[in-house]
Amino acid sequence: MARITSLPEAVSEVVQDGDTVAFEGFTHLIPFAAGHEVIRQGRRGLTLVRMTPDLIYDQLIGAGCASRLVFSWGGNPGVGSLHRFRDAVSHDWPAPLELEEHSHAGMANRYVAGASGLPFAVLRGYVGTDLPGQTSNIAPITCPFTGEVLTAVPALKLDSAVIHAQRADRHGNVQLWGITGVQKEAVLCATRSLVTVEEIVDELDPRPGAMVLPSWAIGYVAEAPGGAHPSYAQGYSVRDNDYYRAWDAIGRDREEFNRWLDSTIFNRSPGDPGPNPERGGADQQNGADRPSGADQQNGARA
Amino acid sequence: MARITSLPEAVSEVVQDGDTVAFEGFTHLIPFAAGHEVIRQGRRGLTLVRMTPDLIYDQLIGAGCASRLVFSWGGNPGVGSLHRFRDAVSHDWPAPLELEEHSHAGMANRYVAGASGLPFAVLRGYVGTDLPGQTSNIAPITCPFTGEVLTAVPALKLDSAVIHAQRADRHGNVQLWGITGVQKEAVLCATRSLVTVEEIVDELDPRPGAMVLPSWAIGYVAEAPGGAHPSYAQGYSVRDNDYYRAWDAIGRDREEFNRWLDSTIFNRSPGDPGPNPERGGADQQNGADRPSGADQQNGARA
Amino acid sequence: MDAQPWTPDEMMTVAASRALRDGVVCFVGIGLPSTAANLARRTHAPDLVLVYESGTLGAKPDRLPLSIGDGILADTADAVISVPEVFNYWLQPGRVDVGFLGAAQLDKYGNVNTTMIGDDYRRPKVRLPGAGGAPEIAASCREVIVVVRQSTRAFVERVDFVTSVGFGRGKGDRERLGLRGAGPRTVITDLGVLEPDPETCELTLTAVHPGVGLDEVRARTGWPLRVAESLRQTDPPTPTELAALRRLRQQTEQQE
Amino acid sequence: MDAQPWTPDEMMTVAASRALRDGVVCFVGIGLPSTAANLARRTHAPDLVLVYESGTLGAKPDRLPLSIGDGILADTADAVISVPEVFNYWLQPGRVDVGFLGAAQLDKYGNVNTTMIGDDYRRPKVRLPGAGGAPEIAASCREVIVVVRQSTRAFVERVDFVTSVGFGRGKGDRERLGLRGAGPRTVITDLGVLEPDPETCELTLTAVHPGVGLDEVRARTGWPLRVAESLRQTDPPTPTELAALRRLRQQTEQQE
Repeated sequence: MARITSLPEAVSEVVQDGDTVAFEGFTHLIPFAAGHEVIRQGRRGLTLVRMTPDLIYDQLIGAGCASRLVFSWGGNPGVGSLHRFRDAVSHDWPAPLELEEHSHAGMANRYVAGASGLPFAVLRGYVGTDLPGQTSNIAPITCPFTGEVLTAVPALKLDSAVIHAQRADRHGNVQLWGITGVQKEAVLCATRSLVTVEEIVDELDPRPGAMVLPSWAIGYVAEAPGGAHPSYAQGYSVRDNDYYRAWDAIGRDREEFNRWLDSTIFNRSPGDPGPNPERGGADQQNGADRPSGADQQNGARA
Repeated sequence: MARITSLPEAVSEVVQDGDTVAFEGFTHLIPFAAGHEVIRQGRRGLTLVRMTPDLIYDQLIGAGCASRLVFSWGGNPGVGSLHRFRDAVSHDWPAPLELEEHSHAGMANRYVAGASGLPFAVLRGYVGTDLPGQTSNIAPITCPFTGEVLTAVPALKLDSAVIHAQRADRHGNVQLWGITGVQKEAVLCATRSLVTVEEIVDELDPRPGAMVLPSWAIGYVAEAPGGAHPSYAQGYSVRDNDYYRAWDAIGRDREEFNRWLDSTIFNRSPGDPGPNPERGGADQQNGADRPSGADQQNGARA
Repeated sequence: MDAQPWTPDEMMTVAASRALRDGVVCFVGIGLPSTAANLARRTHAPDLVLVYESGTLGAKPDRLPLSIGDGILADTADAVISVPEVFNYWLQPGRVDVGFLGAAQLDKYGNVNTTMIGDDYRRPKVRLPGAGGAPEIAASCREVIVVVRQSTRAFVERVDFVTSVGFGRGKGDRERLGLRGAGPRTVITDLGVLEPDPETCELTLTAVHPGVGLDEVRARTGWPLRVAESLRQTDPPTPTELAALRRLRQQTEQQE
Repeated sequence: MDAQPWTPDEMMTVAASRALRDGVVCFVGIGLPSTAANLARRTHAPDLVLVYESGTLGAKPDRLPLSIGDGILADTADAVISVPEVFNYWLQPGRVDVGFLGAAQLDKYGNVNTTMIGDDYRRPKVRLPGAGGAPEIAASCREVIVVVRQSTRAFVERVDFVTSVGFGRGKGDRERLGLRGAGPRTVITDLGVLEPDPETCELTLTAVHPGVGLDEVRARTGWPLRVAESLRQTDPPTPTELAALRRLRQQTEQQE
């Protein structure tokens, strides 16, 4: 059964130094609040896994939490590049970042294999591209019935997975709807898992298009209203497009980025002695982490 | 785009002599009306595919439509055995029936592979059992990353698939809810497909737990109210348990079975010259095909 | 035995329900396993999680489902998923604690046959329904409970067809085959309870139900039955258990 | 060109939208492909089926989605499915007629690079976003349309990294690799249209947009460009097309 607790406590239990961890979300329901708490708690040496690493991964990478990235598309959707990611890849700043790169189809199937308790998945993919040359985690496999050669990728084995959802009930059953990406698979791939939710309710009334993750398949649930900001939570908030645009200038410059880290994640003034991982995240989840210029109107409950 | 037409026309277009065909449904939404129309039209030499062949397959086998069965569990759920199936296997009556036998997990994965356009699927299954000795369609496969040996099964390639659903709109988009089994996979495995529905509506309003199969993935849609009887269509009818129980006595005896065929499927009196495939099915779909003793109260719209 | 206010089948069902600890996740087949699991939910295990292979996770039916895909399972489940998902995401990775199996034949190493009786697969003496979910339930659940009425026809030295692997030909076979679950730790019959011997994995009688004699158990077993040194007697069904079981049956019949 | 009442990007978008026949199923990426596809739905192809990789089948947005996972896609779709399902059940088996790809680099055999610029993968000159859905879109869609602004930086003799296969090193390579779709049948730029030569599969200029000269196209191509004997001129955007495109953009900006 899932344990329901505070975000800082859940993050400290679920995400540990050196973990292979996925913060999943396909544009929708991205667990930003949990990612920020990971930065605040000073995690190091993470292998970050995700199909679509975006701003939260740029922030984790820039803050020095990550040493490796396993992914299929890394960008600021609708805006451009991730500059902290580029800086780490091209200039080892703030730390070298090793890459393992796949296609979406490959990553999606790696999640499926992990969720299924299989060591690998089979797909029609990668053939003729230069991707197999960059990793040993893409291999040919022959159909034992037809002799056809296809592609195998290994299952994702995650130490931890973090997702955001709309709601949980008091037993820790989680309900999410709208675009649900690979969130279920991410949780099922992981030894430890955390679901942050917009709210905890008495009963999960059925909704069209909703999936339910049962409590017994989840490690921790933490209430984090607005925890997907600047992404959105369908039925609760809309995407804060200004944040994504404003991030481009912040992410582009190391000093700008450090100022952003200090002021919005560590919540300290210049000259403050250093990170204070114990300072809780709960009071910072309601838009306090937005870059300057963000439209304060967004993120409101729809 | 799906073509919307009558049940007899749709069946004659979709299910052809010698087809490998699945009439899927996991206790719920079993396409009985379409199966009866197949008997009426006198199809021969079918390879019947299904995870849970039940009464409709017993009827198709007894009527001489099938020469092969690919399956994982064949019985009268909650009642006992399928006697027409047993008679065909043990005494070649009315014709020999070749068997290919799998586990549920194996069959489900064969559907998944077929729907995915892959030649095979991988699972942890069958190991140590006598099932691999009975078919060449179960083979070991080695993980190229870990060396672990798992089991492969070939994709199901269906000529035709028939399912029943609650509703379609006038474009041929199909909506089904409740227990949906492997119905989507069956349709996606097949070259030709038919979905019979309780009703055709102007708009498919979203419903909790509903899946939609888009019109462009379906061949034919035919309205067949009560077309799942004696199984049920959640939101429309309840299971006619008396029919299942009454079937035991009918299926047990060749002459009883033939009388049932004549009276309820071919709708002819003793001495009638023979099958009349042109006699439509529409007027026979509302409980006219029930065995004697069945409770006429069941099958009512909930 | 006739003097007892319960039937052997009721004793068997109650014993099976007791084998389910509260809070565990249980893969339930229709018939006696479903009855036992729903009885457990109504007595000592209100938080038992029922998974049916039709794709219902956490079903909470208020009567016995009439089939594995009864509408009441979907109506009361925490989640309804596709059949491929129930096998691939939930059963296969070992997320299910307890699997229930029935058997037409069971041998002394807990192997189960639900495929066919006879020595020629192509021309069976009795054709049975087949494997269903059983082979992978037997392989992947953390442990398996077999529930079967005891008779020399059912309890055989070696099954005619291995549909689901128990302990194969003895100790170490599951590990050699790479089967991950612990296998059939408990066989519950209308006469008593059998458990695998820790050294040999041979099924050994560890408990008899009230009023059942050892001779009767031996006479209804198709191999020379070993009996545990510390043979227990099953506690008789409590009035609460019996009442709950009968109410469940009654509610179910009224529904039909 | 400045005298024309449309921009080169508008011409490119209109040309891309025209390449989509009504009723086909189209796998749409965000940005220009999404604009072109939604323009087509508003003009000549109302029954175009839009599939977004976020798992929305048959989305009918009334403004341009701002990301591949915009809520409006889920709200207006015929079906919302998981990301594994969109790739496995819908793209991989060849159910999608047309796939759209963008490119940071495109070579004369239609191979696409969206991974990195430079000659050392570990130390790239420019790190790009990566593959996303492109490799399998390029492999599995019945045909592919590439939309890209023409420049010598983008149009190179050979891409630095093959993210998605066009025609490999020439005719027959797709078949040798077992790729099932027909590959990039159409490359639409801000200057004109390129199509593979039937004999060699080398991208050949088959149309120029109104007001564009051949010299300009050659100057903005990083290989010696072949020109079709029957070079066509693209029809200019109709007032209807332009109005629809601008309205779409405007609605989108108002939404933000």
